[in-house]
Amino acid sequence: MVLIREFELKAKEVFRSGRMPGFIHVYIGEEAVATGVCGQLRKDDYVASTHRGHGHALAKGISARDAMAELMGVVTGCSGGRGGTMHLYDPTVGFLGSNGVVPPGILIATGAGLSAKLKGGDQVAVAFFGDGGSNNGAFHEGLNMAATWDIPVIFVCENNMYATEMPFAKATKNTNIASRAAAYGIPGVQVDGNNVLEVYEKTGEAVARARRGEGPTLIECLTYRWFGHHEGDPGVAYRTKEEIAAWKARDPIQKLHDDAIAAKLASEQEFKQIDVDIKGELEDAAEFALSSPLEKNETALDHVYFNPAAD
Amino acid sequence: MVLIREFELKAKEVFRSGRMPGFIHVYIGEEAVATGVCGQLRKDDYVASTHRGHGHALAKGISARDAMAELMGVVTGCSGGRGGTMHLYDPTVGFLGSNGVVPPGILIATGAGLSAKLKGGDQVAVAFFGDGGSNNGAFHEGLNMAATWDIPVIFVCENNMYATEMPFAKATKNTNIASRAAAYGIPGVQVDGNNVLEVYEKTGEAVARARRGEGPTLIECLTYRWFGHHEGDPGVAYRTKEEIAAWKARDPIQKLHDDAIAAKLASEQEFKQIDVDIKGELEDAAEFALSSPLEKNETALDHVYFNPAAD
Amino acid sequence: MSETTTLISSASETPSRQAERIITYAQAGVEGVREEMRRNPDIFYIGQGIGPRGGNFQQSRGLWEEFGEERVRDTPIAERAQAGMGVGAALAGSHPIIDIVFLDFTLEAMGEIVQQASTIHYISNGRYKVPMLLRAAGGGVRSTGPHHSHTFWSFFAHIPGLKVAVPSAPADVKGLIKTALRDENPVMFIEHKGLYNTKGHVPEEEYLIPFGEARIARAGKHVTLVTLGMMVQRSLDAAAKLTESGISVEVIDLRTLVPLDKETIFASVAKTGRLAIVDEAYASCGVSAEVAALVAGEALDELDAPILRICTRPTPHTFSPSTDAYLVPSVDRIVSEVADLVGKKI
Amino acid sequence: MSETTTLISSASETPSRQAERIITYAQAGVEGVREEMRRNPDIFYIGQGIGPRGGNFQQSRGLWEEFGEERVRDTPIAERAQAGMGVGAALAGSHPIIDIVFLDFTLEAMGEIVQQASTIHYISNGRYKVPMLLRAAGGGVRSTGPHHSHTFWSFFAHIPGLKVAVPSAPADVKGLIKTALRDENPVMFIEHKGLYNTKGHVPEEEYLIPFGEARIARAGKHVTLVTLGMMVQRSLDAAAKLTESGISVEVIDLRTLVPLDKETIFASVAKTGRLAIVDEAYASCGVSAEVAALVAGEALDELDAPILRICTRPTPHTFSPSTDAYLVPSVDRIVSEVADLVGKKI
Ligand SMILES: Cc1ncc(C[n+]2csc(CCOP(=O)(O)OP(=O)(O)O)c2C)c(N)n1
Ligand SMILES: Cc1ncc(C[n+]2csc(CCOP(=O)(O)OP(=O)(O)O)c2C)c(N)n1
Ligand SMILES: [Mg+2]
Ligand SMILES: [Mg+2]
Repeated sequence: MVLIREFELKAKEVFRSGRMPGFIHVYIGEEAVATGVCGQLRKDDYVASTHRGHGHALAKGISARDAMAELMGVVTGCSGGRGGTMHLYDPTVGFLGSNGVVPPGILIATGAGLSAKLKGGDQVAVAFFGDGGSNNGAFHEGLNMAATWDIPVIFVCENNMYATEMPFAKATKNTNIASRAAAYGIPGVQVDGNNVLEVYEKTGEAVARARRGEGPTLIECLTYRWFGHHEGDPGVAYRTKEEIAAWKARDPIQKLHDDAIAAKLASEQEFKQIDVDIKGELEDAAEFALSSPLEKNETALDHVYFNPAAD
Repeated sequence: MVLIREFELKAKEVFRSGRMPGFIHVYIGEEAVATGVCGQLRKDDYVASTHRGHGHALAKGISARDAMAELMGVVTGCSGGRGGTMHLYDPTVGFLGSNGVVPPGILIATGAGLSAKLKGGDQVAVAFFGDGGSNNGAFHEGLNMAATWDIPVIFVCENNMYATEMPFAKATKNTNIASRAAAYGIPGVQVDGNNVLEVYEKTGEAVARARRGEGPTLIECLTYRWFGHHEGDPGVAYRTKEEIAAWKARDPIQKLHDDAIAAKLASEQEFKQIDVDIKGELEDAAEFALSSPLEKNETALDHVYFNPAAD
Repeated sequence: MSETTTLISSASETPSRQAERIITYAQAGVEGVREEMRRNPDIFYIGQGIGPRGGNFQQSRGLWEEFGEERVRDTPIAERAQAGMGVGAALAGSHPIIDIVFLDFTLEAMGEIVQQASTIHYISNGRYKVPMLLRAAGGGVRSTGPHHSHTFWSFFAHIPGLKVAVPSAPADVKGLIKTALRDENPVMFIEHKGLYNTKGHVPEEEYLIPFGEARIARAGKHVTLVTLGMMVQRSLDAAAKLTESGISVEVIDLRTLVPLDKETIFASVAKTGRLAIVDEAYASCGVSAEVAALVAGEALDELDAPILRICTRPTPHTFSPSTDAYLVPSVDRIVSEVADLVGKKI
Repeated sequence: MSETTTLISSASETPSRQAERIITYAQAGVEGVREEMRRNPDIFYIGQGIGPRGGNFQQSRGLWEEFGEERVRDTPIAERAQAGMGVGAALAGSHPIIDIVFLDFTLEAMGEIVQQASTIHYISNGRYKVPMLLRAAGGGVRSTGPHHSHTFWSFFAHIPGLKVAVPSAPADVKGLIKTALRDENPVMFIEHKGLYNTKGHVPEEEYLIPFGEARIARAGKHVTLVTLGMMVQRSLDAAAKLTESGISVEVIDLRTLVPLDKETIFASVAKTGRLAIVDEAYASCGVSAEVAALVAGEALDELDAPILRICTRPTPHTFSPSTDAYLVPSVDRIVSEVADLVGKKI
């Protein structure tokens, strides 16, 4: 979680310095979801992600260097700089890509789960998507298909109550997304998306079900993005200061810290060390990304088609 | 109902004689749905229909002549012969078209309902669609939109248990379509689609709600098509003889007949007279259609664009 | 054809004040829509973030405030429903503006656009009409990347029953969007992400620009450059540079793809004998192919040189800022390829 | 280029027995898929009605029986999910065949095809590949009508990252679908509704036909007819009639649109000096425009006459059997327009 937080803070900093191309959607405030979910996954499990996907990528195992370089559009990025912030890919950790479109990750994860099932493996696939994505037709088609065929996939909805400036309550009449699982005859649970242990626990149950061949689960994680939809959106025109403050007070990282200290599972010293280590990792990642070269024109036409002779 | 039944029997007959172009999907066995639903509608209400739309068109007020001519692809058809069996249109009775695609009628009706609402009218719109259509993304997007905006539309699902040869139970895990209404926060009811009075009654409630501005209702009508998916499909490879026979025994027309006789609301004589009249009407319609001319090449390029100067 | 705008009404404003008014491409669109919404109560406007937010590109700024939540509505993320509902509303007598915001996401609604919107007037034998405006911004600006930079205007130009506008200048946006909103056919109105903040003179009074009249953005003698959208400015910049080498370039801004003003193209090619087409879209089966085919079919004898297409190179859209600039036609590339074309045959 | 098939393996069958084997276009497709499914366990097949029913057009007849419900699955009516799942499965190491049955309904899945399938290999910098076959039948047969007759193959040919095949003959279907299933890129395999029941000689042994090699279906001297799909036979029939008037026609069947075999076209035009393109799709921004633009760009000097496009007239597809025959290119129309073209300049 701290890695994700610090990654996003560093990304914001670089973005504001004017050196980062494109536009980024940061994940700050929602770190417990990616962390709790991916904590239950093996390296060979699959994740399909969203436009707000840095956290998912890091939690699934893409390094801060590879991710930061991709945000910078340089050749050392996990997608060689061709994807950028919304298109991180990494087959070595089962990361099927973040996505600029809302919400085809639902379908991609369902397909990956089907593939695992047909090949006789026991991998599971996870689709992340937002409250906004849950009103899209792909949600219906994907959940129905996965339910019908008992595909090993976990649908993780990050309900941060807004899709850009659109409050979820104005985008649907039934704001309880977990309850929609009933329409597909699958389990649906609503969890506190700012409580990493709760996310972890519920994901564990869903992963176990899926690995047993019992099909998909819909998990709705209630959470909040602290900042605007993307860098540049102050995020305050459509949300009250009180609402933002209340959610900041429910910081998922602080919560884990407090719980761990109270339960004597970790010391202040250990937390401090994590902070120091991660800040160092991020300094390194940013430097790596900022000093890497951009793609040359000579290779710009490569990889339009896979060509076994050339690859 | 008898009109629809006889229309379809006549259409089958003409089709089998080899004189009808295209391929038709007949509605026999499901007549109570269109009849019960459209019985609650005014002429200025809207209906958006399906590939199996002859019944809806007739029930909404397209004449047997206009419809049969359209099936024949002749200029006297309600779409001038350009639409054919899956594309009947008639603005004079609010018939927004049958459809070759599954199931955009859901969206079209929702849009018509929105238009009525914005114009301050009290018309309602009805979308017919099948069990197969209910698994498509348009179902989700349309129902969510209509629910959120309290659009005056009634979603009528004709659950005849099969989409082409695909049993509904193989296409979804939750075969209770009415129950899906909960996902959108709107009422959902399941009715006996072979009981015209029950369809009529439940539709009446939904229409009244919609006219009061209280938004959409999902009505699932359980019914059965007696014949194949389209003319040419014997309809028996994927359905048992027993199942077919059981549903034929639940003939919606016979049921209305028996109920009406039992309740002394109509006499055998009256029913016989209806039969005679309608058979006559259909003979006339078929003759009209078969003797009408096809479109000439000279007009084939007309109406690609609406041009107020020309129209 | 050299008169680019057809002024209707007017007379009240003094010409000098008009000439002063410089606004952005985005503002010009708002103004056109606002005038038409005031005029026609059947017009309503739906899309994602086009309400209080004023649109991703400020393309609807102020409409929600003026016309209210009923006529200007934010929708859930459901492009297919937006388009399908647009068709239904149009059939029921409204004139919807469906803002898909990004051209890229019209892909989610292709079924409704191609199967329903484009066909119903014809297949109902003229009994129904489908007055609707589909608005969306195409093209890339620096690193909009793989999913937000598409330029497939040719998809819509391929399908009869749709009209297609791709304006390049603020004044054209206003005049064309007003025409589009008086046209009772489905119109694809494709603006450009990279142009919304560009500025230009836009008359304050009401005026309409007819569909099907290309604009001669610059007159010239040696070579005709047919172009559209963001490539118009690049073509003009290239033309200015080419003048330095003594090459006189005529630049034609197509403005609408359906209907397409082929007469203006033919007349220009008759004069110059050379044709290049500059398009941000891919060459294969693109608008550049169509223009080339029309000339090769109907004005072949006018050509003194092969037809040149300068288009985005055939790769998916990239995020990489370096190669992005290489893939999309640049001023330098236009200059060098056109100079080659002219040099070859001059 | 005159050798149209590349035979690999073989040798076991006697040529005479092979020559006897006449099967349908649909059967040839089944045979190709069957051979590849036996060979590659990663291939699975999903679509609507492609299981026990064997496909609307019998295009999958027998596969469900042989490979079982796991590898050959009927899906709900959810084209978008089919395509999107195909992408996910391909990324996870499977090689899905996604049968959309009607080309028309690929419209529902355009987002997944254009945004996901076509881009991922490139934008992941080659780290992922997307081996998937999208199968669909295009075109019209008598009164398939407005929603079941589409021919927008140009949409896919416009988008880099997709390969596109449009076979016209049974032997080509088998050889091309096998090549498509060994190609680890997304391939749009567009058959034709009107051809499934046509018959032809199809070798029993295994063979592959490479993508990017057009087939000279008939050699000729005076005019080149470039065509594809159902129009190949009509062009051949027209060519036979034109011979009676002393006009010798070369007919080129493109077979694949991406890659496109422009060399074969150029060589033919160099010989004949005249080019006509016959396409069941609309002309505007269609494949006919692309072929014309390529020739006008790279082989202009070979042309002795304007390039002629004979395409479906620009109206939505109609149900009307009379005008349908008028709108879609007929043998008579091809004959008369080609005769005009040759007459004009001979
Ligand atoms: C098909 C499609 N439509 C619209 C968009 C533009 N868009 C990008 S993110 C977004 C909001 C997404 O909201 P949500 O799913 O709740 O995710 P969040 O941003 O809250 O994490 C929108 C509308 C898109 N990317 N794709
Ligand atoms: C988008 C789309 N996909 C596939 C089809 C082919 N198709 C036509 S009818 C049909 C089955 C429809 O089943 P259902 O909705 O249950 O209606 P029913 O035929 O049972 O009345 C299918 C798959 C289509 N017309 N449109
Ligand atoms: Mg959200
Ligand atoms: Mg059904």
